[in-house]
Amino acid sequence: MSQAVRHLELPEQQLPLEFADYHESIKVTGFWIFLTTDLVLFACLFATFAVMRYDFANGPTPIHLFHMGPLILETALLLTSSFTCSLAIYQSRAQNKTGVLSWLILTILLGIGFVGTEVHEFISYVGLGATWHKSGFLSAFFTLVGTHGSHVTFGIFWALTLVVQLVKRGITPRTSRKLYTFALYWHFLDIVWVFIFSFVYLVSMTGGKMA
Amino acid sequence: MSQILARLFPPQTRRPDEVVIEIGIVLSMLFLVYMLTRLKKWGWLWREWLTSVDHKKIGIMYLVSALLMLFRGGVDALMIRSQLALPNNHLLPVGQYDELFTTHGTIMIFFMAMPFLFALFNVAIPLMIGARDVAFPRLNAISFWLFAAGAILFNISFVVGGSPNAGWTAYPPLTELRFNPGVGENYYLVSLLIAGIGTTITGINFMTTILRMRAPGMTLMRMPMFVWTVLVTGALIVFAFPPLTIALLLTLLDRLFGSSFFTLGHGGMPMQFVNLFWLFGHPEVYIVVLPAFGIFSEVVPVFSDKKLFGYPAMVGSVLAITLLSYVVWVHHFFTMGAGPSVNAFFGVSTMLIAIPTGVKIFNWVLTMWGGRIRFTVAMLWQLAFIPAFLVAGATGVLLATVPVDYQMHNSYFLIAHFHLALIGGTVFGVLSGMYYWWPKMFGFMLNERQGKWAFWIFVSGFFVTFVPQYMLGFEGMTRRMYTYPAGLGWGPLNMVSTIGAFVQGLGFLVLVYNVLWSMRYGERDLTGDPWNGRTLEWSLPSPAPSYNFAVIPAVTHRDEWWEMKQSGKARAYKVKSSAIRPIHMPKRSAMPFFLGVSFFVVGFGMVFSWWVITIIGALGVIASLLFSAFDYNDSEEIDPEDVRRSEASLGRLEI
Amino acid sequence: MADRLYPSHGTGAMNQVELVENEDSIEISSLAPHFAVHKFPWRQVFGYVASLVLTAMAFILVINHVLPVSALVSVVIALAVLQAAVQLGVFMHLRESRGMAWQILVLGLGGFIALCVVAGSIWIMMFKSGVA
Amino acid sequence: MPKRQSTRWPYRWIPLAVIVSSLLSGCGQHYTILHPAGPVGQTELNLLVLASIAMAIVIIPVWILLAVVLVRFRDNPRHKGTYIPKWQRSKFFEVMLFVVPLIIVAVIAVPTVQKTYALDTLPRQKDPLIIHVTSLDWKWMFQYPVQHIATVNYIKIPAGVPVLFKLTADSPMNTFWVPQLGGMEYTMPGEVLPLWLEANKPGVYMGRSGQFSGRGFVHMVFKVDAVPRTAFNQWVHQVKTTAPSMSVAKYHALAHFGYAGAESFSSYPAGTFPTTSHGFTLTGSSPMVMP
Ligand code: HEA
Ligand code: HEA
Ligand code: CUA
Ligand SMILES: [Cu+2]
Repeated sequence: MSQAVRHLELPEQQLPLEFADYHESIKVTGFWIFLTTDLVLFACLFATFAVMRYDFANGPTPIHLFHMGPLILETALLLTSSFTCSLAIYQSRAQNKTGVLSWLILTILLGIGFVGTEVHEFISYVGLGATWHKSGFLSAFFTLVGTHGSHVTFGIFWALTLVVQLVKRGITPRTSRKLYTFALYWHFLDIVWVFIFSFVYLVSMTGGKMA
Repeated sequence: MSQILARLFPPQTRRPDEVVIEIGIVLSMLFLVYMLTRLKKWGWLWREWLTSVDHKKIGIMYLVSALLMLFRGGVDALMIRSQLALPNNHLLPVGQYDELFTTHGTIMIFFMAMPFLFALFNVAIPLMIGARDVAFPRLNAISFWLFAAGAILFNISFVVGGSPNAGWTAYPPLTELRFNPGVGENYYLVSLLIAGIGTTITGINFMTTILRMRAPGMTLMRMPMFVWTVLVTGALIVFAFPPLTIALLLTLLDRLFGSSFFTLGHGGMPMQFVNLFWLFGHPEVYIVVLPAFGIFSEVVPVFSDKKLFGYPAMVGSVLAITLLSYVVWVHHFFTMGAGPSVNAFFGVSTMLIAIPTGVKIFNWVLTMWGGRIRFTVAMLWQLAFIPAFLVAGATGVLLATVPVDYQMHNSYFLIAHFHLALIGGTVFGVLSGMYYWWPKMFGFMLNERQGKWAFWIFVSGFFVTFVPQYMLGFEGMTRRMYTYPAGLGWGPLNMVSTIGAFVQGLGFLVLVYNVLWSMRYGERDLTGDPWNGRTLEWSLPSPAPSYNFAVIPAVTHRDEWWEMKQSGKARAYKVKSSAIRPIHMPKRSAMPFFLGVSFFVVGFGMVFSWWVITIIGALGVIASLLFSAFDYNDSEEIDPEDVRRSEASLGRLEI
Repeated sequence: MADRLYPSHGTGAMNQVELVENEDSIEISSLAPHFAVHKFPWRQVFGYVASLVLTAMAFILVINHVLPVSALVSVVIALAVLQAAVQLGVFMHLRESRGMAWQILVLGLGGFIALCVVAGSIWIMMFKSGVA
Repeated sequence: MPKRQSTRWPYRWIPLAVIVSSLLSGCGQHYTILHPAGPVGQTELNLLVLASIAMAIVIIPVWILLAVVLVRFRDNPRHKGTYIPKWQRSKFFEVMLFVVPLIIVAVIAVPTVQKTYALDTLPRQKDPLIIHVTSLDWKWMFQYPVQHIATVNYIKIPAGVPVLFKLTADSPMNTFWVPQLGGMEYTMPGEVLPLWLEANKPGVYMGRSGQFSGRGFVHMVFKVDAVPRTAFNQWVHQVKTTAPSMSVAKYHALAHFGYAGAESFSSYPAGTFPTTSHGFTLTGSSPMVMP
């Protein structure tokens, strides 16, 4: 740890709007820390799924249950929404309010599409008798994926409040900071999803025993 | 209707301590309401406290709650000890002992130790780093009210519905609905979940505050040691509470919504709860002890009139403890038999923690070496801590020795280990901190003479209580036994332990007397620096004005205030009038209080599965969140003239 | 400095405040912030394409079963980690901040703990005892 | 000030006095853990003694150092130490503070790892007796799979022969613990864990659960009767010929909440002990009725 104190490379006026206001910039730091708590939260759910992944208790197994169709659709929707969300931030840096709003609304729509597909998928499982009561494996599966899904749902409502605020107040240090933290959240959920489709779906579908 | 009443007040024999406490609580509530009404203080209460976002006031509210909970958990402990004083004792109705140790452990850890520490975080940290408040003042208030909601919910379980009774660790499948059909465990799960959210927010808040809001020039290596420990405690909280949240949440899902995580049937895996719980539980014990270490690192130099010895080593050891504490959790369940490689790994990693901890102990002693030690009450608590914690730590290392743990696990040896650590470390630490910062909080001193009486009585009772418990461990007495037969030789030692507990109780009463007496007759602290302090909080008047610093100081040294005094620059007492600018401060807000109430309602509904109530509460939560999303009017500006006036009235203004 | 806790909003108000050492100072040079500024959102497009490609690779590998299971699992995990790195670096502006980019440190610690949680749990729950 | 000096003595000596007297009284028969009756318990005790000595080497000097510091450097005109307010670093101390504890930790850690592995392997030269242990609410059921007999709340074992216990639960978790023979291990539903113990001399040893499992937890005690080999064989024969057999209904009754005395059974139904770690084929506990 060096004792030397260097200065920020950019003078304050050139900082992106989110960081221009000292206190608003602190909120970004706080939000990052919150995201890491969420990271550990998901890690615990992953761990639970990992240790319970063979506790079928005579219930259905992943090979019977999972299908590529909805999985590919969900993944595509979420990855694309991550992209549109990043474009909203790009437009906010360019001070383009309509740009921000349109990308943000597109993000919301993609998010709704994701949640809708997932709900549909869950309903079809329950229709097959795969309720979460049935086995430890199913409890862990529904809870992990469902927690992600409810995070996305929360994100959708959050984004809706942002739309209202942006329309009302335009792009200010405060609204742009809020948008920035929302984007962090959204991309973070994307990362979690990547691990879900890799660990929960793909690896289970190989039928192979993980180390 | 009668059905509802039957669920709220199931037929059960009441514990005598509950009856006394509940009557006491109801009476004091009525008295409080009466006084507030008579003195027309409702508005004051609402404006100055319930809606306050000032870290100093939030700290005081935490402190008051923690002292109340210490009393409550202490009374539980006295009941435990009374029941165990004699073999074959039947002082308590069957089954109530189980509730006692559960509520005792839970309350002491979550509703006494944690809030007591948060009280001191709030009171001291912003002042020590030269900030005007924490990073998120409103979230800070939310943390407090969520803690309060959780604590109240947990505490009403005695009157309404029944208490949890599966230990503070609440291992399933004992907590599964089938083995534990009452609402008691729901109370445990829901109240800890709610309080846990608040705690997580506190962790985020203080980490952010310390990372981003230090006064100019206060580099990392110039931060007071307490600030360092709070920073890493924040990190510990942030990463340790998610496992707890998940463990509790999944158990709650099992109980309320029929999932099969930790159940005996349906391929449930109770061991995973144990695993998750200790992923939290072990860091938790460092969460409660590291800030105490920080307090000692402030108290020792001040009362030895000497610089802290080995500051870089102190920082390094705190960081090492933090990292290590994430990779030792299995030592709480060696006997689950996860295999020799797992046990050997976690046994050795646990022992390694002794090294950085030892560095800290030696550094405190070396700080005193060559100093001029003043035996104030704050210092005495620290001095009692060292011998006690040495024993606690050494017996901890014995427990980390895997084959030894196979014999000592869940025995009274373990009980003695952790009480020596929790009381000798945490409780002595917070009491030391309380005496130390008391004048800064309230503007008057606690009487030293009475404080010393309280100290000596409590500490002697403490050793008399817990040292015999080590021996009980060697005699094979296990924890959580509501009674034991004669003839095993456990009687005499238990009797000694019980006597010690009552002596501790006496010490606590003297402490309460000390506080109440000093409120009336205590000496006022007019200097703001009664101990000849070393850090920035002592450069402020006691208590500090709402904005803390009229002008934020520029820091050039570790122990900045002491250096200022050394170089004769004590004029920092004086604030340059021209340097005062308008100050932006957060506005008080009713939202945190409202959110706390809403969470309480949600929780209460969940406990009884009365979903209408839960939904009503949830609407309150949503309303609060929406309100704050659209609330852009949350700060206000203090006029420089007002600041000048108030600084002048404190005699601190230099024209 | 006196008025820095809650400066009034809008960039206009900022110029009255001189940049003070503290909160924007960099003590740990590896945590110095970095900002990317471009005329066209190239980075975003790159990130999107990269994430699609990485995902497609994982799916194709699993559907075609070309690798033995243990290798397949490691590759899928490696792809997921890469994907996370792309999201963090490109979309989440990991290195942007005012003053030190503390989030890098915090996230690193969080990642370490997440790894301990998952790997540790799996290891512990294997119950590999030698006696039997 | 001298007065304060005198008041501090008791608090330093009380714990020490208590500890010393406890060490002396450690000879009493009640200190079961200090009187092992088998190789496992003996190994554990040896480690306990070794680690305690190592800890004493740490604790006692620090106590003395603390006492010396408090006497020499108290704020008192008569104190002996010189005042050095700015002394805050010392290479020597900083290295020593790290190295000495490291050595002590190593002294404990190495045998810990060794013994952890050692106690996880059965002594090879002897054939073990196998006993299946199931903790039920609130009693212990033991099954001898080779002899095909079962007992409740007591076991007989041959002295001098290692016994391999396989532990599981059809109830909330408990730990199986016979302090004089050796350490405890959890009994958990859905998992079968091995633990071996041996009594090297005949005698009656008390066993109990170390993990709280509800109301009747304190009654989860059992007797371990170690007898010579021939007496053991006789006992098996006697149980086989005279004791009743355990029916499925009886198993269900046992698995139900309640207490039981010592019982013996000449046989037991199949499926009452898990063959895999995925649970019983016959699950006992029926929905909760508190006794
Ligand atoms: C403040 C709380 C606190 C603290 C600080 C500690 C500190 C330690 N604890 Fe403790 N512990 C608890 C609270 C605490 N513990 C609680 C509450 C439980 C039980 C919970 C329950 O089951 O309900 C528990 C249980 C517990 C167990 C589980 C036992 C069991 O269930 O079977 C173990 C096992 O390893 C353990 C070990 C340790 C160790 C090695 C330390 C170390 O950190 C100690 C380090 C300190 C020193 C060693 C002394 C100073 C060092 C020197 C002077 C240097 C030289 C020393 C050496 C070279 C050794 N603890
Ligand atoms: C910080 C945490 C903390 C603190 C401070 C304490 C403080 C005390 N504890 Fe506790 N304890 C735990 C945490 C703590 N404990 C935990 C986590 C458990 C495990 C629970 C579990 O198994 O799940 C436990 C378990 C536990 C047990 C084991 C119970 C069992 O397993 O069967 C015992 C037994 O002696 C005990 C005793 C005491 C005593 C005597 C005190 C004393 O220090 C208390 C001091 C007393 C007072 C402060 C009293 C003040 C009140 C008065 C003076 C009022 C007088 C009024 C009347 C007489 C009506 N505790
Ligand atoms: Cu020592 Cu008998
Ligand atoms: Cu621990």
